[in-house]
Amino acid sequence: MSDTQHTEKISSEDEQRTIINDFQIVIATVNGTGSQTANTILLRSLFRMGIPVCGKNIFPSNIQGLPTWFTVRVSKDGYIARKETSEVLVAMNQVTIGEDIDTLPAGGVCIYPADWKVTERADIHMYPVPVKELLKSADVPSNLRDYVSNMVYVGTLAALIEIELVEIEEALKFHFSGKTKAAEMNMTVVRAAYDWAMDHLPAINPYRVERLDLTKNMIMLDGNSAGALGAIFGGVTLVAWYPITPSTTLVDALREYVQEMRLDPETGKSTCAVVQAEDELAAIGMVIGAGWAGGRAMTATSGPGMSLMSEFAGLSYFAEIPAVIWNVQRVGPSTGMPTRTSQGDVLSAYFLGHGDSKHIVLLPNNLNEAFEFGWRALDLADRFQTLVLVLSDLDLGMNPWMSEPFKYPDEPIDRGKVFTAKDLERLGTFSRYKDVDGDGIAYRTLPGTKHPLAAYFTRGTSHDEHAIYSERPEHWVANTERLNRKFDTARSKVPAPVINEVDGAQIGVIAYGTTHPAVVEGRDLLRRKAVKFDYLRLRALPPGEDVRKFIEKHPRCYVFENNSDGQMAKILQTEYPEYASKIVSLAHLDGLPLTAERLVTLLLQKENA
Amino acid sequence: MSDTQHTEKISSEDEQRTIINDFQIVIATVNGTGSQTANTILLRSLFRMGIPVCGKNIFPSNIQGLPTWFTVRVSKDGYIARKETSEVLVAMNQVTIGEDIDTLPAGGVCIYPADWKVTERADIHMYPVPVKELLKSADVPSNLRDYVSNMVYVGTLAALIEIELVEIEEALKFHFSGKTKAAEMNMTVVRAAYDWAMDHLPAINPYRVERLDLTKNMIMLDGNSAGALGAIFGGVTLVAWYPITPSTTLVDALREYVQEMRLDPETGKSTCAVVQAEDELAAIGMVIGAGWAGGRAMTATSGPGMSLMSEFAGLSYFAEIPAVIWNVQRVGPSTGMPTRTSQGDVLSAYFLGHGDSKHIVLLPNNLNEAFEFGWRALDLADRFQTLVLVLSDLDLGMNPWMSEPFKYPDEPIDRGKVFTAKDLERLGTFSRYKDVDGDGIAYRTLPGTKHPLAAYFTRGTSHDEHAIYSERPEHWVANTERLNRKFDTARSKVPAPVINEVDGAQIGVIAYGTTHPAVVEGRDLLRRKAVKFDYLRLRALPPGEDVRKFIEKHPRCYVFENNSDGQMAKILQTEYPEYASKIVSLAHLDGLPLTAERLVTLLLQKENA
Amino acid sequence: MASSVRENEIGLERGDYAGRPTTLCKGCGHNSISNQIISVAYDMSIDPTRVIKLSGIGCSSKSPAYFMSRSHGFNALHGRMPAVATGATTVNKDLIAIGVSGDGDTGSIGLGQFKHMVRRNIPVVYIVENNGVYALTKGQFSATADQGQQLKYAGVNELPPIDICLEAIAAEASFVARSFAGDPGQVRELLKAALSHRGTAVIDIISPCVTFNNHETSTKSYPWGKQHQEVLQDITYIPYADPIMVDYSAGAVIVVEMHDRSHLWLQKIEASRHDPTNKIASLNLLEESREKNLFPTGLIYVDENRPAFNEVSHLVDEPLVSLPDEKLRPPREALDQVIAKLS
Amino acid sequence: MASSVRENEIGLERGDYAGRPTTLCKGCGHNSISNQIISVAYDMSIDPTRVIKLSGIGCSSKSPAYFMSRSHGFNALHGRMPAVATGATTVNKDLIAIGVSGDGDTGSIGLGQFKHMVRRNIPVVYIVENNGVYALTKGQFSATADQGQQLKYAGVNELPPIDICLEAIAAEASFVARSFAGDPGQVRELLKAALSHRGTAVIDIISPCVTFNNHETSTKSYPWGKQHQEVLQDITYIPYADPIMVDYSAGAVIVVEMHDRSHLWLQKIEASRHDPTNKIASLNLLEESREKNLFPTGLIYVDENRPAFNEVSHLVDEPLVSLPDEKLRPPREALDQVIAKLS
Ligand SMILES: Cc1ncc(C[n+]2csc(CCOP(=O)(O)OP(=O)(O)O)c2C)c(N)n1
Ligand SMILES: Cc1ncc(C[n+]2csc(CCOP(=O)(O)OP(=O)(O)O)c2C)c(N)n1
Ligand code: SF4
Ligand code: SF4
Ligand SMILES: [Mg+2]
Ligand SMILES: [Mg+2]
Repeated sequence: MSDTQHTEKISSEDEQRTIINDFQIVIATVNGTGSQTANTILLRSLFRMGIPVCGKNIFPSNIQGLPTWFTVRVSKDGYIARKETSEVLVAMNQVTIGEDIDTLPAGGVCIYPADWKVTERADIHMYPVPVKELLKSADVPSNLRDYVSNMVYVGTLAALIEIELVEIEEALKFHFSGKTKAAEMNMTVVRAAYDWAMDHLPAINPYRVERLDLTKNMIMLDGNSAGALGAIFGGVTLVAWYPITPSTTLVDALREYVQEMRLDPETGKSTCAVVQAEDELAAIGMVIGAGWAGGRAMTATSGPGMSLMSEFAGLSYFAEIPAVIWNVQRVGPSTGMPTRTSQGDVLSAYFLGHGDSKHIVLLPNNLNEAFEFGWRALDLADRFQTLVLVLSDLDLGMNPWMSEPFKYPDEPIDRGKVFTAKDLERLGTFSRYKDVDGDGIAYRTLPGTKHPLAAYFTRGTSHDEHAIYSERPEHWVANTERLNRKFDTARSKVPAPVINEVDGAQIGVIAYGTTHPAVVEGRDLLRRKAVKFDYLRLRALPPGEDVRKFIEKHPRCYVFENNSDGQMAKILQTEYPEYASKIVSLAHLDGLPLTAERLVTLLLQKENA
Repeated sequence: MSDTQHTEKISSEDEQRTIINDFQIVIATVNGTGSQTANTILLRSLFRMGIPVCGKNIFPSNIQGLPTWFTVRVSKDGYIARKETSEVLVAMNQVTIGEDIDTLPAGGVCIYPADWKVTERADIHMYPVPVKELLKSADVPSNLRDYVSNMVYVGTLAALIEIELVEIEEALKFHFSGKTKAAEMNMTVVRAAYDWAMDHLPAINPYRVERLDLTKNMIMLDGNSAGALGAIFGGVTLVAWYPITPSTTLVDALREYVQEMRLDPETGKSTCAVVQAEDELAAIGMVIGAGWAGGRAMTATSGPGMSLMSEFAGLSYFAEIPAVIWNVQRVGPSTGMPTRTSQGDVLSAYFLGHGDSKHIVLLPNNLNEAFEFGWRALDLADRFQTLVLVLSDLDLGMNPWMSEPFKYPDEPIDRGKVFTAKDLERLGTFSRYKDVDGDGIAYRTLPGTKHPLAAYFTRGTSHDEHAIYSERPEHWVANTERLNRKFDTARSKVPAPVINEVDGAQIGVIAYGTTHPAVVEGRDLLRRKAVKFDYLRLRALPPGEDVRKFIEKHPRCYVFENNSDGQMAKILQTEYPEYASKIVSLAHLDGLPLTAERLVTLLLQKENA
Repeated sequence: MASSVRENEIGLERGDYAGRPTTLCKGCGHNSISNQIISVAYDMSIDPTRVIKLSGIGCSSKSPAYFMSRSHGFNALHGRMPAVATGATTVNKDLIAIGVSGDGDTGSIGLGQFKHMVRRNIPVVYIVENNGVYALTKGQFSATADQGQQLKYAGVNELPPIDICLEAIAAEASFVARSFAGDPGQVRELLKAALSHRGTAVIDIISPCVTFNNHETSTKSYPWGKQHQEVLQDITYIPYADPIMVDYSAGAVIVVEMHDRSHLWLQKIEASRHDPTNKIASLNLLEESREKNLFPTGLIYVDENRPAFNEVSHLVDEPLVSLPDEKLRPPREALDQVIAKLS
Repeated sequence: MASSVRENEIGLERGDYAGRPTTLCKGCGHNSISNQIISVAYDMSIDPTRVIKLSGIGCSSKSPAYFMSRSHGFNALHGRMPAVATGATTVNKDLIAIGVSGDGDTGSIGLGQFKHMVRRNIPVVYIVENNGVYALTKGQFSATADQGQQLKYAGVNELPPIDICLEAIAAEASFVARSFAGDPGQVRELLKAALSHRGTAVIDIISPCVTFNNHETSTKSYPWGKQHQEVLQDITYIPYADPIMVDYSAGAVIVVEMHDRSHLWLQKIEASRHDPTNKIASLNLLEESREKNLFPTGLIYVDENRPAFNEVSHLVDEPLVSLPDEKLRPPREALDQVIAKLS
């Protein structure tokens, strides 16, 4: 608990102010108590009311008993970045309640169990709620009471900030898809709490929601599920993995979607193998084996797992075997903070493995890109016969996001350059590592191809065009040059950056992935301070000509990213040494998603320095 | 065999020309036939004649039956870089003899077995030698004949280029230390061949050696042995490793030196454990366990092994545990060319592991530094409580080098900041990760410290100053800032670069490790073309103020390194983005050590572009 | 069990062996095991400053934080504790190493290191808190999960479980036991024996995960364990007893003399005539149990003659970490000699 | 053996099964094994384009380059071939996988993957060319090196060897055999049986390294092997024979029906009455051999009832790699449905 003193009263100004659809709620609970259901119900009901929302789950790396927070932001302006401060607190954790209350701004609102002793703050609205009594009075079997107790705060909040009960009911139905009993029981508690609150809580409440029309046709999902769906529609045939937070739910989702969409209708058998490996070395090994044999194969992991995949990454690069790694990033180095978000694996991903290896990296920023890169990564891996890393993160992967609906892939599945037995028959010759087309990409054959010319020998050791082992300097050099040519070909084939220029912009901002929402919001904030910037959102590495031109054009380019060392800034500095002095890192990492407030502060500090 | 036509005759000019102490011999043999003994005998006898020599073993990644070459350069000017062309060929491999002969310049000399059919070249001196007959006539037991047959070319060469027989005898004695019988038997063959050559070979021989006085007090050894010796004198207490070329001989040497110098005189028991681990993950794990417990621990590996050590590298960095990895680099990516040299692991070593990890890297260039960094790496690891990587390479590690004698360490063993039970008694408090001295380095206690305050909990997860698990953003940020402070402290404590400036230099050259000899020689070559450069030889990362200033001072700095992607250039570009445009990579990798000729070509190409 | 205010032989109270408050679930088997470790260390008057607590990653691997805060702890990497233990105990042979791992940590990602640790006979009490799932990552099948079992996301487990004890014996383990977190008394006696053992003491303890795998049908659950546990012997640990003739064959008692001269009295239980000094018998016991889905607990195999790794490493008697600089850095003359030979 | 010009059933000559010229040492056991693979594939009329040759890193792991050049080969990473085999055979069940590994590749760095491959019963003929050393790195002790053995740099090996076959059985292997490169006939029959097996067929072949470990005292040498080999059975492989009653108990012959309906006739040798369908007997045989330093060769254990991994993976019958795009990418409506549910 905290020592801070809050002696001021709520100002009369505050008492009258009403803030509609523009605030943040934080729900502080103990993990393992089922609050996640309540929180997503809240989020979804607001979303159903047409109000742009964003939810962030800030949870500990354990199973039960530790503090956890969930923030729900509503924003009539459509901002979906986390905010630094929440105005409404649902304090359901006795251990942190003191601290939690301290974080509220003056005029804030706090709901908490009536039977807890807390140090009151005069400058905020404190509403004790008789949680136990409400549960007792509601008609809930006693063994399920714990389970539904969180619905009390849902109901209370609904009354307080005016969430429509019907949308809560719909959200419950969605959540318990099919299980009407469960939905109804929860709704009973919600109603009881709602009624109690309407009767007992004073009408003084500055923070309210009102129906809008801004989420129509939109969907709400987590990025891991979106990525999984993308892979499903990308025709993935093998997923090998080893569980690790925060990537686990990607494979969980994928397994479910396989059952839904990738079973043979006649036999009920699957067209996609999901193999839980014994560790990450095995997971990526299976992916490589499958990719080599012609499978569309991927794994999902996080930092520690990616480190373990280094040696195989080099093999994929050098022996030219398609493979996809989803790295849902968490905070490193080392085990770090397994349940916090970061963009800290960019540098190691790009150069994963010893020697001169380097890889295609995709950087999804939202659900749509998670979906799109889900299939596109498989295409690119097959096209370039190489490892493709998709760098998502905990924020995108595990938090719920609203999004435009996914677009069905607008390109056919790309299996890359593969010679069939027929091709061989026609050609009469085959050299595995020959640059036939001048783009650095050679043709391969798949094992099992029924032709005496088809076979070649795959190895991580030096080889000539015919895949024969060779230690000759000229073979090494020629092969390296071709690999580099291939990498350069990729520059214009990977997803291009999204560039957004504005009149009168003086500076450039570069960001990628989940720092995007903060940039969007920060841009508006800065505009009010007469600072305007052009914005380039990177979506892939290696960067192409667009990126070079963007940097060239601006006297300064600030790179925002969620790590400590400014990894993408470093990468861009090496890609464009001629402009390196203009590339300024504004990296920041504390485990939480970037906020617009911090972005503005960081940028102004540099600009005014 | 080759199609090249050499129709010209040896010019009379060539016939008269005599080149003394300035040429290169190449001995082409089949591996597994014991030619290494003969080659080192040759090298050492020349070295004993006071002539600067350099030997390079270019061998295949297998045990027996494939082509292998050994070049011996003699240089009155003291150059010890490999040369592109050899003037004298000992052609003892029937498979490659055609090609080998083709590589000779006009006027060159070729010795080969008389019973092989070869296409003669008119523009070189071709000397068939009756190897079989000489062996038969020499008094050698028939079962040992194969074994000593290589001495035939030693004797022939001795006669041809005028190596003093007495030095060959001494070199043999050195080689067979103690085993006089073996030495004598070999000498018999040398003499027989020598006598035959004196009698039968024409006197026309342009390439000769003459005694000089340039190797006095110098030693000859391989870098792996030098590194091992350094570790021995650094008080290493645990070496855990898994065999991999070209690092294996480092541990082989170390085991021998332990037997020589690190046994308790009374009990004959060892003060250094050498543990052959089951793989590299285990090897580095053992090192980390030992370093944590207060041991002075190291491992030796190469690229693939280092990749496998990534996850533990991050743990060492983040949990702050001393550890030393010797990476004797070979050509990557992947398995690459296991018996060829490169500097291709610089970038991955510096950033080894996911997240924002980064490491101290030492870059020995010669035997003396291999020795010095052998002990200093252990000191730095203990001082900074972190991973220190020593990046040697196959060229330094496995080839024989001449060198000044090693300097006995001029500093006492540094065990870093360790609180003993006494300290704790005195202080009454202990916080494992507190920055007491403001240099970012906290104090640690060793397991077994007999004090109730001594214990703390080591973890790869986020922690506060007291080593207690914490997910608080402010703890994360504070700890990261301290780690960065520590890394910055290291900048001025790691071996400083060696800077060599000359009057009238327009440009800067940066190199490190085994590219150094080519820079030294290339510099002289360029001077003759009126191109002068200042030279900075990096000896460690992170770079310090000297490096910044050097780059600042020059309009262009060329970075020479033995990899494809210009990895050190990239690192410097990210360290000094303000000067990145001046940092120009002249990287080149084909598996062989850099030559002055290539360096000159690369530099002039850029300069004149 | 001793009352918590009494001091033990080295003047410490039970509370001095406590760890930080557990953050594991209520009822988790792992907590019960931590408590037994505390009791045993206190009872045996073990100096906590000599103890190192090692682990990998997992709920189980968090345990070392929850016992003996006066001991140095090391929560290493997933599956890599064996290597860390090897390094630490090799440079400091005076340390008493207690390792806590999970079935995922040991049986999946760590299987290779586990086996090689056992093969080297690294001196460590190696506890596997076996719950048949990856609990910390929310309940996937581990390598010891029951074949045919169904879990929420993972579907049906089609693979046979590996047996940690069998794996240990195959790798020439010198001490192998199995127990059940629901039988604290047996856990304690086995821990005492393990702490007296000279090499790796593997204790595979079925330690139910109440959150993800405590269904009655799971062989890693409390109900199943309680119903099926077949105790092989009544074990009594006798510290520093007088040498007693060891008699393997006759009678109802087997006495095993530990390397530190303490003794184990193994009172045979009628149904089982298991001789834990007979390796083939131990293999058969385990394989039979696997085939018939039995749950025998107790000391499965012991061999006090196999030396520990640091005993065959030819190292000086003093711990390497305690050697003074003069013993680590050879004198100047030694370098001169080397140089003389090389020039 | 068939003469080399005759065509086999699918019209190929023996030469069509040849590989590139070996670069291994003359006399290396590994070369002999490559030759037997060539012979067997030719004799069994195996379509080389269906075969994949997989390996790790080592002299042994180079072997796949030296047989069957018409088959795709993959020289993967050190110790990681099992994972590669798993991936390849899972996406294409029509492939016939032949893996060649070494004792270092399998027993040291690769032990974990080896065991998990066996546990999954991945359909691969997994040959360990066991010479007791890391040959390619010039002769260090591997995990199967003899205890007490002395080598040049490594000194004396203080650790007990692991037994590849015992490890396989502990991991629930379904086919385990041991042989000797000096007994090409037995190697051939075992290879044939292995190629008919439905899961992982582990064949641990003592394959002497003539350069680093062929001393008479080494249990991995030709002389030792020749002296000590005890053949367990005379094995005759009978392709596509009529169903025959399998009789394990009586008489001198055990007949094992393989999953592909071929049969193994195991003619018992008087001294040994080993029943390779009895797992406990197999464990005992191996443990006894280890204790007494015996060298029994032949089929150690077989279980044709255990399904291979891809049989329990619930995959469609067609190899996944052959599925047309329509079967891989769900239709537009499927996505619409998902989206409808999410909004
Ligand atoms: C390299 C790596 N991969 C994956 C993980 C994620 N992970 C953490 S604990 C765990 C499984 C733990 O299972 P177990 O050892 O049985 O412990 P339990 O939680 O069941 O006690 C996994 C997969 C990790 N921390 N590191
Ligand atoms: C990650 C990695 N570590 C080490 C090596 C070096 N290495 C190559 S082969 C080998 C040992 C091979 O031994 P084994 O499998 O027994 O094969 P053999 O050469 O004896 O046939 C080692 C350690 C490597 N290639 N990769
Ligand atoms: S999830 Fe299971 S193993 Fe983890 S703490 Fe809870 S009960 Fe224990
Ligand atoms: S070194 Fe040994 S294993 Fe390698 S090829 Fe030669 S004989 Fe065979
Ligand atoms: Mg578990
Ligand atoms: Mg071997």
